[in-house]
Formats: sequence, structure tokens, C-alpha cells
Amino acid sequence: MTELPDDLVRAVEATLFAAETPITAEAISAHLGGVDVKPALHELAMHYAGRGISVVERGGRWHFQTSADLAHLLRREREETRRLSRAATETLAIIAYHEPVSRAEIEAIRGVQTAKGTLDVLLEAGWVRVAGRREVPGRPVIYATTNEFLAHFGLSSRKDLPGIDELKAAGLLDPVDNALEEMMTAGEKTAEASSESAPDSLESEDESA
Amino acid sequence: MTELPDDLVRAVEATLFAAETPITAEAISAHLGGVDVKPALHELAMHYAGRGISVVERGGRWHFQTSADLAHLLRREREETRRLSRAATETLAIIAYHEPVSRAEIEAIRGVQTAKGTLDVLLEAGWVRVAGRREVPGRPVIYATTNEFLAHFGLSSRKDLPGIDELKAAGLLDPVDNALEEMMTAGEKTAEASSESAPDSLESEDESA
Amino acid sequence: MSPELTKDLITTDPAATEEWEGPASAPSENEALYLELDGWEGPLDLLLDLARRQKVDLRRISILSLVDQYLTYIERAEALRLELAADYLVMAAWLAYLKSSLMLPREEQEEPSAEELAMRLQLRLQRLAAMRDAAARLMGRDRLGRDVFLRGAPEGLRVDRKNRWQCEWFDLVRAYGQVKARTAPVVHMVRDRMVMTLDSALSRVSAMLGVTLDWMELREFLPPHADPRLRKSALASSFVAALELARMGKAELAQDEVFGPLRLRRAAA
Repeated sequence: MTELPDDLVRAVEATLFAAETPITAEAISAHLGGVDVKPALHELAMHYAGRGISVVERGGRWHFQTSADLAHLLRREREETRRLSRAATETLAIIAYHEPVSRAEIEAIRGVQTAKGTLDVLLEAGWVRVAGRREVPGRPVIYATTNEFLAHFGLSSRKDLPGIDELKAAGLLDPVDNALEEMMTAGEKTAEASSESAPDSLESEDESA
Repeated sequence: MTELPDDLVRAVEATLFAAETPITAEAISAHLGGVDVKPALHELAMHYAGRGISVVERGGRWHFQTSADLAHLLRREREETRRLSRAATETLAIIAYHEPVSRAEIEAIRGVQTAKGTLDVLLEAGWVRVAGRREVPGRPVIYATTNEFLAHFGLSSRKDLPGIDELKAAGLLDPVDNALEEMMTAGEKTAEASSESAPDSLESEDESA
Repeated sequence: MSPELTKDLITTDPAATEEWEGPASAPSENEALYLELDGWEGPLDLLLDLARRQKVDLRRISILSLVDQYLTYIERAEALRLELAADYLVMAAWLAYLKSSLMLPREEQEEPSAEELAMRLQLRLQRLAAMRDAAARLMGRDRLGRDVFLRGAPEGLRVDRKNRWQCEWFDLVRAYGQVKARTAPVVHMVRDRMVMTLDSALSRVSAMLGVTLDWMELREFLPPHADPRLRKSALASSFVAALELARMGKAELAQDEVFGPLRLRRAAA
């Protein structure tokens, strides 16, 4: 027999289980009269590890879901799980790895204009949101990902984006201009600069347009 | 740590969790390639006994549900203390002094229309009840106060409400015009009389319920 | 291969999910060429694929051979009389220029140098490649609603708000007092006030003017020790009486300054 959870853990478990959408620890706490539910959530996440269902956190919201390794048993290619176009998936990746990012910045990376429908598809899916405007001439709209994006792709936060640390370290999330400038100055010292990987100093997240 | 379930139990657990309606053991079995899932279902029911969620069978169909003793968590009541609006307070006072009284009579005494929500608030508060109908054309509903009303205001009966004479003595019945007159005569002594703020009795009326 | 018209739209072909590295669909029907040429999404896309065919790290590709391959592609397309989108031709012209610059001695190059332009192109290709790989890894994750599932039939959480109404005894009683006060029938009564009529002021002022020839202030005509309200009335009546007497030529009026004391005396006969 398994050891039984205490009353608070049971209450958090029931609340999380009954919730219709992913829910923050604060909302669970408010529902249960203001107690701290974080330890209970972590205890539940531990308890369910290895079971058929899991307790996960996605962008600060918690939910139960079927365990990922059972996907082969449960996978449903339902009509609503449609495939995104290549343009849409690339655009989504660029927004996720560079956010917040303007349309012009997306186009600079992809090398082609973004068709009107591409961003609409991502906005409609609820994975991308308008995150304000960049304070540069023209005040372009900038885009960022949403909590639903994190939940859909099973990411606790943007730090979980596949390979993001490596991309950052290699300077591949920096604008070309910055990388070039770095390389030129580095190149003055070493002749083989162009074949070297980008230095660590490129790591800074420069979001300028 | 708890002992981990085997793959079949995990698969049944996930299938049951994701199902949109209660599901028969046969349907789960069909979904999982025809294996016998009954032992797995019973093992799950055992595992969840005492937790915040339960695996239950009803009429041959199985489903997950929030444990019965925690059902109160699904629907919570939250009490908020709110002050009675001026309109509602006046209406309550008129009912208390004149009961039983119809809405038309309340309006005649107040001199203003009574918003629909005002009486609802008093009924919700439990201080006013419908005391029947007046046997006049239209048979209007008549209202009276309740025992909770007496209890809330610390009255043993309606006779404890101060009479008109007592109100007058306390200055609570001074007509607005008298108060104004007094101020004006006082003003002949002080030059700034006209710039003084209006007395309390001239306060703007708040009709919001 | 039939041209796909749904470039940026979602398609329902599940198998296509796995064909990440495969050709993209054409931007539009009349650009069906790109399907012939493997379906590129713009010149940078074509360049990236050519660069990957060099089968070396993107940081070590040969820009010169990349340029040659691109130009060859474009020439082949032109030989087939396929209509090329303008941006492919612009890229071709730019790459031809880059190639000639790269072959010039360094000192004869303009700013920015050909090396810098080549480096810039290489960096762009690296960045596009990085995002393309990232997108593929992202799409390959266990996705909610496809690979993992939320609870099928959650009970839902509900909070019913209930009001606890609050009212004090004093508020209740005062409210009643205010209702009664507000709606009590109002009787307006004009108080009996002591007034001096114009007639009595006229006779009083003219009588007093007969006593002396000197200037007198209007105030001096008022009854002394009078009730303040009577004084006000007497002042007004006496003023009008003074004006009337002046009009009749029986009195002279003088006022040295605005709001100054008003003086009057009997008119000289």
C-alpha cells in the first residue's frame, strides 16, 4: 500500500483535478482559503512521477495530464491537431526563441516576407500574443508566446525550449550586425576568427530592432 | 516512495483520465489492444482510495472523480460583507415603520422610484419578506420585516423603533427648509455664509442598490 | 507533383509533420517553379539548402562555391524558361557582384568589404538554420491534445459569492428621518418683518431736511436704535426717498467716491 496524503495534499489534488483549465498555485490557494499550496503541489508532482498521469507546471500554471511516454497508446490525430505550415512553425520558433520580436525581425531571419495568414494562425491557436510595440520609429507591434504555448509544447518555461542555452551561447540568437561586429573586432587579433565559434560575450540578449 | 504501477495499469490510468465520459472496462480494453483491464482497474481503485481523487465504477462504467468527501471544494461559497446602499436603507426603514407595505406605497413615502434591485437586496439579506398581497386592484405584493431583521438590529420588536417624536427630538426629522433657513439667518452675522457648504440634509441622493 | 496552394495555411496531412526537411509548398500557383526546383521559400532558403549540401559545418562553408551553385541553379531555371520571382534574380545579381569582389585584391575593395558581405550572408544562413532546427525540435515534442491529454471531463471549480449585508441601527433610523424630512409637506411662511414704507421715508427725510441747510449723511436720517432688519429697510427706503426729493428739486445729492457716504442737503430755494 502507498502512504496516504495529508488533508492539504488531498485538497490540492482534488482541486487541481477538478479544474477545467491549468491553474496557478495562487488560484488554488485562494480556492482553499489562502494556505500555501506549493509544497503540496511538489509532493503531488513527485507522487505522480512514473504513473499514468502527471502533475506538471507550465508557465506558472499547474495541471494534470497523461504521461508523455504513453503517447503511443493515446495519440489521437484528430482533425483539430492539424499540421502547421513550414512558414508558421518557423515563425513560431523565431518568436519563441527571440521574444519579444517584430514582424520585420522575423522576416530578417527567414529572408522572406511573412504572409498575412501566418501570424494569424499562431494568434488564433493562442500560442502567440501581441506583446506591445517596440519604441522605435514606426512603433512596430512585437510578438511573444503565451502560457498556452508552453502548455501545448510541454514546457515549464521558455528556459525549457530545446537547445536554447546552446543557441544563446553560440550567439545564434543575436542579430547579425552584433555578431558581425564581435567577429570583426575578434578578427583583428586572430586570423582564423571567421572559423571560430562566436564568443561568450555575444550571449547578451539584445532585443534592439 | 510509492511503488510504481506496471505499464498496463499506467495505460488504463491514462485512458480513464482522458476519457470524456464514464467508460466500460471493455471499451478500455478495446482501446488498449484487447488485454484484460479489470485487474488494473481494481488496482487503480485501491491505489486512489484515501487520495483526493477516486476511481469509481457506476453501472459497469468507470471514471475518475473528485473524492466524495472533498466535493465541497468543487463549489465554494465566499461571503462578502457589503454595506447597504442609502436607497436600500431607506426602503428597509419604510418597511419597518409602515409594514406591511407595497412597493407603490414605499415609493410614495420615499418620493422616488425604487430600483428593482433594492428590494431584492433586502430579501437576499433576509431582513424583508413577502407578507402576502394587498386586496386592492392589481393585488400588489406587500412586504414586512423578518425576525432576522429584529435580531440584526438588536430589537425585541418593532415597537423598539424610535417614534416620530423621538426622531424629531434627535433632530432627525428637521425638514430641509428649516435647516436652510437657520443657516441663512446665521449667515447674516457672517459674511461668508453663502459660500458655506450645504448641510448634510442636502446630500445628493444615491439610488444605487 | 501537384502544386500545393496552401502555403501558410494549416494543412491536414498528418504525414507531412514528419517530413520536416522536405520541400515546402509553393507560395502560389504561378510560382510552381519552386516545386520543380525543390520548393524553396525564397532565395535564402535555397542558399541554405545548397550550403547544407556542402555537408560541412555552416561556419566552414565555401561562400564562393555556394555562389557558383546558386548561379548555376538560376541559369538552369532560365534555360528551362521558367519564370523566376524577382527576389531570386536580385539575389543572383548580388551574389555575382559578391563573387567578383571576393576575387579582387583586398585593397581594391570598397566598403563594406566583400569578406564582410560574405560573413554577413554566412551568419544569416546560420541563424535561419538554427531556427529551422529549433522549429523541428519544438514540433517533435509531446504536444498537448496530440500526445498528452488533459482530463477528459473535469468537474470544474465554482465559487459562489454570497453577500453579507451590513447596516447599523442608527443608519436605519436616520434614513427614516431623512425620508420623512424630505417628503414632509413644506409650508412656506413669510415672516412679519418691520419695514419702513417709501411714503414714511419720504415724509421723514423731507421733514429732517427742513431743519438744516448743512450736508447730512444718509445714515443720519435712519431711526436710531432700530432693529437691524428695520434699519436695512429704512436705509433702502430713505435712499429711494432721497432720489425722489432730488428729482423733485427739493434736495441735492453728493457722493465723493464710489461706495462712499451719500450726503444730501436741502436745495437752495
